[in-house]
Amino acid sequence: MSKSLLTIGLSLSLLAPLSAQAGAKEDFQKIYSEAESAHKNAGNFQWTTTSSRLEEAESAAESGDYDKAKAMASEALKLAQESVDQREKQAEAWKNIAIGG
Amino acid sequence: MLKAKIILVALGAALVVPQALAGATPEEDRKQAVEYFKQMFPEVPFEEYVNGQYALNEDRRGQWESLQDFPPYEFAVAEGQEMFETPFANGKTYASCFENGGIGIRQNYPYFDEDQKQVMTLELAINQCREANGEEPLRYKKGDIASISAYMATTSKGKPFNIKVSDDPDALAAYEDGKQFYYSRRGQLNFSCASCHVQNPGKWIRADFLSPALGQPSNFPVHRSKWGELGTLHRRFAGCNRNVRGEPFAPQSEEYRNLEYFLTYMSNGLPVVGPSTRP
Amino acid sequence: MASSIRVRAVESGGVTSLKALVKHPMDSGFVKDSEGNVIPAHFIQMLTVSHNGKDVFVANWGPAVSKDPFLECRFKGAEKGDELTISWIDNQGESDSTTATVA
Amino acid sequence: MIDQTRRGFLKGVLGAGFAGIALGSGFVPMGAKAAMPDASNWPKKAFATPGVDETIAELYGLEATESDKISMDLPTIAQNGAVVPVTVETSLPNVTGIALLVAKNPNALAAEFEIPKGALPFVSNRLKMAETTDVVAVVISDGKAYKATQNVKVTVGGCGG
Repeated sequence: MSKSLLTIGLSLSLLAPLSAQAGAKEDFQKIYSEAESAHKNAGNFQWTTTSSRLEEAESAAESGDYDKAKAMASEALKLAQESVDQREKQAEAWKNIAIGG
Repeated sequence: MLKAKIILVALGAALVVPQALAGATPEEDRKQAVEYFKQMFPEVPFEEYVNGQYALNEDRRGQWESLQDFPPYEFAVAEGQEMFETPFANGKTYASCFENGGIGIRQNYPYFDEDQKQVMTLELAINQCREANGEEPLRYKKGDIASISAYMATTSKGKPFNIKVSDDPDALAAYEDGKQFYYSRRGQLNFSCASCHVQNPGKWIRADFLSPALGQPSNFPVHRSKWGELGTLHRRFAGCNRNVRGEPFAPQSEEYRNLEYFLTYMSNGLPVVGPSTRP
Repeated sequence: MASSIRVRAVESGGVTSLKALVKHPMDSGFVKDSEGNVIPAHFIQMLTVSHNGKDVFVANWGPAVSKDPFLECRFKGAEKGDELTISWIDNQGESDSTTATVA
Repeated sequence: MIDQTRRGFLKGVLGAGFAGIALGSGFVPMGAKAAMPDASNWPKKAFATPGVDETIAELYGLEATESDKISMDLPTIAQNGAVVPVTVETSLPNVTGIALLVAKNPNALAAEFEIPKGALPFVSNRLKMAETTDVVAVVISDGKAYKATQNVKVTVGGCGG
């Protein structure tokens, strides 16, 4: 094996974690902004659990832990989407249990 | 936003007019609610609903009664009276802002203010009175405003709630908005106010005993052992929302004022008994 | 400032029944505030009820008595119209006293 | 052993303390009395003792026997541990003291009442308790200690912040 190939191999292996890191940050930012907009879209059906995941994601990102930040943002997104579903469903569903209709 | 809501409600009203007899008006809603609870608790007299969970559970009632001969809110009520009677910097008092000098009027709140086009709660009126007289508004959840509101409630003790939803479509829209809020499931736990207080009153949820919807606002402001002090109805709303993991609204937000409007209308005919004590 | 003590005393059949409520935080010293600092113990240690200069009831309280403490006691010897003195002192040396007329 | 010695020693001190109070209340002039209660005899050590029997020994220098002549009125399930109403009444004769103890509190003694001649052996108070616990009422009658016990369930309740 030539020396240059080895060098390339080595530098690639060194670079890999760095590029993964860069990817995690972008992934986080994308998921976080989706989560944020879904949370907003929940209108007056926002969940406190979404808010707290968003906060945790933000503080993890601030400390550079993008894996955790991404995980928290993903949870926030899932919760926010459920809260949007709840809002949409309740627009009609409340009438089914309301006394007097 | 408000306009859109009005149009929607107007549409809704147009649609339900033919079924008006099936509970389309606030008064029909209220009558059906009274009937609903009468069937659920045939042995509980109507007037008892002001006592919430204590109307439904004897052991709890015993503990509550033992607090009543010297309730822990007595100091707050006395302070509320003192504040109510103390003139502002301009020499005027709260009495100048209210009908009958603010005495014996609790049962008329909240009402729909036709000029401001919004639900006027007693606490909002207290702060508007302060601001009209050059004073800083008070914070809405506890403290001075709860004490003043509690004092004003004592001057109305026993007077039946007389909440009016006029023909003004905005008033009806506010009522409907509050009604929708009460029955909508929210928060991660997916509970509505009604899940507990219409569908399951008289049952335990963990260590708490659920009160019926009827009469809920009539004992506020309330001294909760948990708080160790008086708190307003909107403080309680926020706590309930947070309990089901739903983001609470600001006290005196449009959401909570409309909710209070609906909920108090449901208690029409029941007397003002506030302040009271709760766990 | 209004008194920290509210009292009702009613005589019936020779026995006076007294109920008192005192405004006091009764901090146990075991609770932290919202910033995580321990709230120092602050509680009433002694409350006395006296009639004609003589103690008719004495309560020694610790921090396990509830906030805004309540006391009910009964004693003989007082008549309607008599004056009772209710006084307390706490662990920080604060105190208050009030009088009440037997009804 | 050490513990017993300590108790024996304190018994003596406390005995003297109580005699002091009894004498004091007889002779203190009216005016001084109304001004401010004298808390110098407040039983500090008894209020800092864990355990029911230990506290009774510390407070009265006595061992309490069960009595069915003490009636306690308190809830079986407290709606909030911060405010539990407790009422004690007894038909025992010549009562000079009543104490309320909460077994599971960090220090058991919650309140101690001196019952001068003329006062009825009755008291009502509101107490804090952190968890499900026995509440013990101690009554000093004819110089002897009697007690009654009742359990209170304390749940972390109070829906809504």
